[in-house]
Amino acid sequence: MFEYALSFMIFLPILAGLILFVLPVGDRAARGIGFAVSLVVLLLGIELFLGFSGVGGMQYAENRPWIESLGIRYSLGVDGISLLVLMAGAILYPMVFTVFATRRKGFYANLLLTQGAMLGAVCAVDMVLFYIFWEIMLLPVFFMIGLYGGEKRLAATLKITLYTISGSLLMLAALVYVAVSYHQQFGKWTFDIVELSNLQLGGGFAILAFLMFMVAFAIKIPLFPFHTWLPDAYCEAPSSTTFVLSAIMAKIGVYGVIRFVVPIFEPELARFAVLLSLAGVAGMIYCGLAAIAQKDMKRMLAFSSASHMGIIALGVFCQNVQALIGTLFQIAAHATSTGVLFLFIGLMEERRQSREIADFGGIAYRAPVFATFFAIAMLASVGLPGTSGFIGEFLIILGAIEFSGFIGFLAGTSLVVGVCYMLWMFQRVFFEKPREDCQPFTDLTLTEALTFLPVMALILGMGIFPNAFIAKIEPTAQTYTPVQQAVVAEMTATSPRPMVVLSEHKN
Amino acid sequence: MIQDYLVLSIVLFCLGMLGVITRRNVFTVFMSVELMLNAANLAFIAFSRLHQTMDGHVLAMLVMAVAAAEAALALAVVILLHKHKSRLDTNVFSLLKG
Amino acid sequence: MEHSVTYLGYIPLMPLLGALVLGLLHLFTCRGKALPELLYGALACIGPLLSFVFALVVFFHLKGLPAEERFLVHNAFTWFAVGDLHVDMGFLADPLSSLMLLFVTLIGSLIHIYSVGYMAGDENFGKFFAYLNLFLGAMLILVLASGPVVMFVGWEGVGLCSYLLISYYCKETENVIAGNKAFIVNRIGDLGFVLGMSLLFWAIGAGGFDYLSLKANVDQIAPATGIAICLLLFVGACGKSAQIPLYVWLPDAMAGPTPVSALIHAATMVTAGVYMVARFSFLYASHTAAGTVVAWVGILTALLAAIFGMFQKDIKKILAYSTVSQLGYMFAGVGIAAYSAGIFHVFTHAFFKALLFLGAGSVIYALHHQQDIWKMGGLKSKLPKTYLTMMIGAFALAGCPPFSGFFSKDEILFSALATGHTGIWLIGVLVAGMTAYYTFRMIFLVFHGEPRDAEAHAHAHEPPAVMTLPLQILAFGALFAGFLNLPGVFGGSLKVSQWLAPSLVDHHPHVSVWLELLAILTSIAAFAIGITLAHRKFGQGAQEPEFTGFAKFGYHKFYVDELYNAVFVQPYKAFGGLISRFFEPYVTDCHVRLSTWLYRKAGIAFKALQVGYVRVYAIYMVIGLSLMSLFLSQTIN
Amino acid sequence: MNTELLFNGFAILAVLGAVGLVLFRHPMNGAMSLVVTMVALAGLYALLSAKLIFALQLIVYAGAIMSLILFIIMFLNLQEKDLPEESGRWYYLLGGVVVIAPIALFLIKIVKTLPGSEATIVGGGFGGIKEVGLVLFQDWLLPFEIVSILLLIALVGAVVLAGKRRLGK
Amino acid sequence: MNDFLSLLPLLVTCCGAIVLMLLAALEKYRPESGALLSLGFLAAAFFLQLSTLGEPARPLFRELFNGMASTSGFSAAAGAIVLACAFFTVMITHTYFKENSFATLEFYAVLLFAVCGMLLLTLASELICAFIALEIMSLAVYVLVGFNRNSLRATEALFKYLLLGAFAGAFFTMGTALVYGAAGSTRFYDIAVFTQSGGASAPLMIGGVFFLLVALLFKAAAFPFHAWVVDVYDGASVPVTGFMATALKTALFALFANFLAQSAGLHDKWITFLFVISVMTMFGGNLIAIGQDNLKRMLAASGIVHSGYLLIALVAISADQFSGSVIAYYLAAYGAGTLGMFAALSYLGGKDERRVSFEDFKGLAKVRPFSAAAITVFLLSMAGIPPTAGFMGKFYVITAAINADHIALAVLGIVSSILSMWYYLRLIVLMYFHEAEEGFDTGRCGWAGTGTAILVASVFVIGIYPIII
Repeated sequence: MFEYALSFMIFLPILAGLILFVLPVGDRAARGIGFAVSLVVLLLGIELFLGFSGVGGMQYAENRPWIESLGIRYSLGVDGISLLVLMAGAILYPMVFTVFATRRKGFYANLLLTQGAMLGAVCAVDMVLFYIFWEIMLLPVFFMIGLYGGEKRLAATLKITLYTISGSLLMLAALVYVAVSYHQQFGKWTFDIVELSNLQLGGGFAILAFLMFMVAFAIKIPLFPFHTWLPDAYCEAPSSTTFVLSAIMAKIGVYGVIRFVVPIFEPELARFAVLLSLAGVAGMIYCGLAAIAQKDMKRMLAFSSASHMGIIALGVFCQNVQALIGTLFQIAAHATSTGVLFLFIGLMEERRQSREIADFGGIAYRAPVFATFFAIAMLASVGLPGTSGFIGEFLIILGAIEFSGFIGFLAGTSLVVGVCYMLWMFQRVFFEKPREDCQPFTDLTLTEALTFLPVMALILGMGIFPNAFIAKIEPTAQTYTPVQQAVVAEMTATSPRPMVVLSEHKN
Repeated sequence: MIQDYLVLSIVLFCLGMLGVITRRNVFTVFMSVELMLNAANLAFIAFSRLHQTMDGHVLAMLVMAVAAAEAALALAVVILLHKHKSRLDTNVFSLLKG
Repeated sequence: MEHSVTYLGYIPLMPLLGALVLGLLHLFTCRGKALPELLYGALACIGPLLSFVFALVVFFHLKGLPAEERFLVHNAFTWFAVGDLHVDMGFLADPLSSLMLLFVTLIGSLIHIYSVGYMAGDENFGKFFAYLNLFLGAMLILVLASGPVVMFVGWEGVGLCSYLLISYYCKETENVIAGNKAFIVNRIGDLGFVLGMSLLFWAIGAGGFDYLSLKANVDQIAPATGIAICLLLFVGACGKSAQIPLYVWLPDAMAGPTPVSALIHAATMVTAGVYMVARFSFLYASHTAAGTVVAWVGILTALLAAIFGMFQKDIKKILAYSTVSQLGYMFAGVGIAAYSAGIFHVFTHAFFKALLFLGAGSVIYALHHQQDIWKMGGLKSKLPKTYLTMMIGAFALAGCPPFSGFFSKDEILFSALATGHTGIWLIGVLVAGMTAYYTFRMIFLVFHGEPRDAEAHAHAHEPPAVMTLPLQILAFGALFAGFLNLPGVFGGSLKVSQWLAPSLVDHHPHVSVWLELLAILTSIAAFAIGITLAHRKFGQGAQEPEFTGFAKFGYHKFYVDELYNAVFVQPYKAFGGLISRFFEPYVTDCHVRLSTWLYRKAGIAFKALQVGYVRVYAIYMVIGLSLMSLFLSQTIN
Repeated sequence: MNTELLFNGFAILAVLGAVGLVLFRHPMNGAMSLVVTMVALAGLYALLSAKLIFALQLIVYAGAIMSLILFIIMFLNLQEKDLPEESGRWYYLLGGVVVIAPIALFLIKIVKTLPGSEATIVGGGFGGIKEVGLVLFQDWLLPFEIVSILLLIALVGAVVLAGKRRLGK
Repeated sequence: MNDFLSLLPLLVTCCGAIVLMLLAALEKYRPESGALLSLGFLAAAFFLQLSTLGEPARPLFRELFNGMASTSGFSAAAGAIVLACAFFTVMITHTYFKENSFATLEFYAVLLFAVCGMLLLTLASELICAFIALEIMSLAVYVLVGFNRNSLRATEALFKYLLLGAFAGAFFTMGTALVYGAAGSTRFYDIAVFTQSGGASAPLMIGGVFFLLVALLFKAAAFPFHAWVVDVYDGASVPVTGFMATALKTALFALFANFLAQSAGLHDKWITFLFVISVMTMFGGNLIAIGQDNLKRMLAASGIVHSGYLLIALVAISADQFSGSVIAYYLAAYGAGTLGMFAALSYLGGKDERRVSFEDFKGLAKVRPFSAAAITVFLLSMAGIPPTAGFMGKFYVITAAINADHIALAVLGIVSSILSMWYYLRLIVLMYFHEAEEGFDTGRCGWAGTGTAILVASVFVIGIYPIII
């Protein structure tokens, strides 16, 4: 039954999007179609998730020849690394069709295209296929920001597009280099990531290729100091687009690092790990500091998102399974918190035609449901235990400590940094005296509440029962961190007597 | 000495080049190109003599034919240019730039 | 050795469910007609009371077991498992947690009942109880947690509720700011907690990351790592329990409703730090250097807070500083490895401090939210029940025998003396005297003398029974709780300490009775001096003095808040502004700006090169040729 | 001895003609001096035993092509005032020489590497019409054929560009 | 017989050219019928060419032509691309002449002559044949460029092109002479024999090949011989510009690649030279393109950049197993994109090409959404964004470069590609994100519209199924 499930998930939205472009349907109908399609994808995604067996290796794989001469294949599959990213892309998507009702047909078509491309990038096992989807997913974003964005949308859309494409094109050279090296070592062409991970690279060009990969992903993530496109783009983009950008697309950057850089460039990664993790931590602190000075809520949230991405990326560089799982988990969790916050900001903007913090006040009285939802998402975003945000952050900090005490300490400061600007914003927007000079702020409508209720459930569910997710991805993640075993072996070897294990865990 | 012929050919070729890049008169410039072709022809003949094969002669002949065809077209263009501006200054034709 | 029981999970679950129900009820009705308060009140009290019942069950279950088998464990489910890190959502009831459990649920229930009266008529009645229930749930998770990670859930959960409740009257900006301050300062402490926890995991967590496993593996920690872990965890404790340098949030936290202050900021949450150190006693006991740091920080905090307490005029602020001061005692106790003494002080303190706060709440209630003690006076006759109960609380706090506070405080001071921490003991005695002084300064100014605000005095009346009843129960506790742990000198057998022994790594130094008597006598003397001074100064009524010199310095809390503001908060904000206004556009983004600028300029230059003269194009060609020839002629020899 | 003398004479003539082309302001004078060069080149071809090319040079180049150019120059009736203003010519010439010098030196350096070889007249029909014709039609058939296309397109092109034409509707 | 089959497309085109020329002399037929007729000839030639695709590489009529013409899979593919480009050019012209009235039958005759020259170029394996073929092509294209005699711009373009072309032609002859002097022959095969026996470093050979390369690089508009191309594209009419940008470049690179690949030994000697030139070409082209406000000039400059990529491919080809597939694919992809652009421009340009600058295309997406979408696709293809053909082209080029250990070149190519995004996106931004000005009138699509649609489809089809490889 699942033989073509991934292809279906990828190409259904793409086809629907293309058809929407061509067909002369109304905006409302387009929205309905978009919602229906994303719902189908959602159901399929849930089905895939439940059917995922939680052992290593690719599942639901599809593999067909494509360009034989270079060994490029149409090869899809899901493993523990991609599972949660895929879920983030599949499950959260219907929201963008339900909350903002006033968009044009083209917008919904673009949203669908983006989804298809993102899912494709996540499922692709072949590097060229990945690259193709990776590039495609930027195009609809370009149009969404440019056509439907805010006042300074042109500069923003050009910046994000040029900046991101710069990185991706460099990655193209690097991935070709990898394949060529494989060809020279094994005498056959392939772009299959599973096979390419057998490759032993070395020398200056390997470092160059590694850096090119990293630049591409660092821009997408974005990693300090390549984040400068982000505040503008997030701010100017329509809220649904910002949601897509921050909740899913940025995560594909992290995913890319894990999927492509970690297995192929192991020595190089080890060599640059300190630098990269410092970049992650620096970005976290830097953007966190910048966030506190913002007057525009969306801009603040943009910096906050960049700040979180710094810490998420850090998990990859720590090279132990805890941090890696933390990252993978946080990829999904962050989508439910910061991503959803962007939607909330969009709702607020829709209601009050402003995003300035100073224009709000006392919303908690006018819109208690909204305030509660907002607070839950915010608390998840600052990593409160019991919400989805905690597990990932904790695991990353835990892993970072093992990697380097100093970096671990800096990573830990994210506990404080995030809370400062968030509470400050929350205070001035939701608390304090209600402002009388604006029209009344209405609470969530039923549709909106129903849209966000599952997300709230997800936030809490992921916080309380994270193992439902972690158990599925852990076996794969183990294979991505060979360093871990060595450390443990060393630790148990040097300890004077073996650990006392009181209770045998039923893994 | 064959080299002398070749050196002469080179001198003529370079003079032709000089004519092309320093003169603004359309005719002079076209004629300078002809001079360059002639210089090449001299080189063909000289090399033909050097190798004692007659291929160079054929080549020179063919080049002459090409030169003739080019000249015919060039002169048509000169007439066209003259029709438009009544001037044959190459710098006059600088509508397309930037 | 350990027993698995499932009902442990119900204990925190009850209030949590209550919070959920109350929250949803409130959320869906707050815009329409409000539900009757009685419904909310009843729903709110069910959870804590049920928890209390379960706590009793746990207690008696444990009591029925042999001392060394008093460990009840319930692993509800695997929370998360990554590599060697295996964290169960597990609950552990042992003597330590069962004791905490008992008084937390008891006092929690009492304060819920009290609040029904105190909060009557509040527009967000439901919300308040939802928060309060949520808090209790989190606190119970904290207490019952079987490992540090689960404890952290409760730890942060209580922090959140503290934030929510401090900012409860959120229309006032200062309240929200106080809430923010509490959350952020707590978070700084949590940073330490998380770091310490992580280090602990990498040291010995692979064998199981719950207290029992950790305790079994504790001897494998390298000494330096151990000390680092202890100190980091203590940073967390400092944040939560308001010790130097993170105490600043607690006095501001008095912005919340008074029952909140009683429950969270006096009886339960703030003692979590002490509880945590006691939980990790296996760790602190083997790293005495860290313990000494804890003790000194504690006793210095006690001193500092006592100094501040002597000059405050807000009744709740005085109590807040006294809380900080008492917490300092507790840390001094656990720091010098007298864990049971520290925990016992937590226990007694919970009663008398909750009592005092609730009493203060009654006073405030009676005076319509007047908190300035210089505007009170002569309330003895108007509020007799409150006066009486508060007197009991005050005696307990001041350490007057035979009130509970005397025994617990004395136990700590005696341990300090006995283990050779003479400095700590001396400061402790000094602080004891100061405590008596500021406590009775408050009592005298509030209840004795002439009313300073006649009109308010005239309208004052005793609060309803729903509020006074909890006062009376707590007064009973404050009066008699001390007898549970009667030391040998008084013919007791340290029952509480014995009860706690299986959970703690406690040493009881065997020293002469004389030393014990010395400690007791100095304590009593300190109390006597303090109360005498207070009576002399304030007993017959006094007018508000102008603070000058040291008093002014003390009244302004040594300007520590201002200092923090200038050293941390403002630079932080300024740095944020600097980044967003300067670094972001001109430094970080300069690689983008510079390259686009260069690209544009180069484009303009190249456009200019397309001059349109055909001759010039030929010249370009020839120049190119010429340069290439120059290069190529090098290759010909 | 004779050949050397002749070579020198023709070479000097050719260079002078070429210099004249570059320097004379009026294209008519330039064309005339180019004819001198062509004739001199014809002489040099003869010295190189290229009898047929010698003839073709005189007939086709000096005769036909140059006549055509001269004809057009006269046809356009260029006056002194029509000539371009070339005031900075000398600077250009100087600059041009500087720029071209490396190319010339490079080429001369190349030529200098050739082994010395006498350029005596080769007898036995070398370069004669029959011999060259044989080579042309045996070995060089394809270029010969396609030159016809070239000439055709030149013809059509010249007509299209310069001829009278009815304009499109 | 097979040899004849390989020559047949050339002959068919040539016949077509002559027939059209004769018909033109009759002055009886309208230009539209000329377009139809040439479409027929081109289609026939194209399918004949396709049928030769599988043929092995060999000299044609070895006895008769003495090894001066040869065919290979690459030549055949290049020929097919040339013919296809010409076919679409004719379609474009058909529509273009609806708005611009200087059409005569001779136009199509000359166009077919140009195609003849191009096909000859793909087959040539001897220098003077190549030169003559080059001149046939060039002369015909000169005429096409200046076909609108009433336009001063066209005349100026013609003049510049002719003058500089002749100048470059002189270099080609001189180069041929020097090569002849060195190797004693001008056939690629003989040159290969000579160079493989160490002759590649003979000074005469170096000088000769240098001049030949310069001439070819001029035609390919490589830096610093590029300056003419911007002005000429600007001045020439839209279909001619499209034709030049695609068919001419295809034929030229076919010769270029054949020359380097068949004259084994030369390639290695000149790699560094080509390397430097290709880098300069890419960056120079980008820098020129960025400053342009005129669309045709921008496309010309971007054509320079694409020449740079093709030069990368040339650097990367290896003589021993040359299949040319990378170059052919790139040319096809580039051709589809560029011709598509010009096809759209031909009917969007309005009467007498009024609409030429970037600004003129403001808000096109609102007025002509499908045309705007098509242009976007072509631009993205040129920029190398997947899943278009341009991406696969770039991908192959980069793969070839890296496979030949020219990693630096690949990276520089990528950097140049990044730079090129700038001006491609600029047009998209203008089309989509600005409001249209009042009275944005455009011509009817006609055949060019059909051509555009086909080209859009082929951009995707070639991109997703790169069959030529």
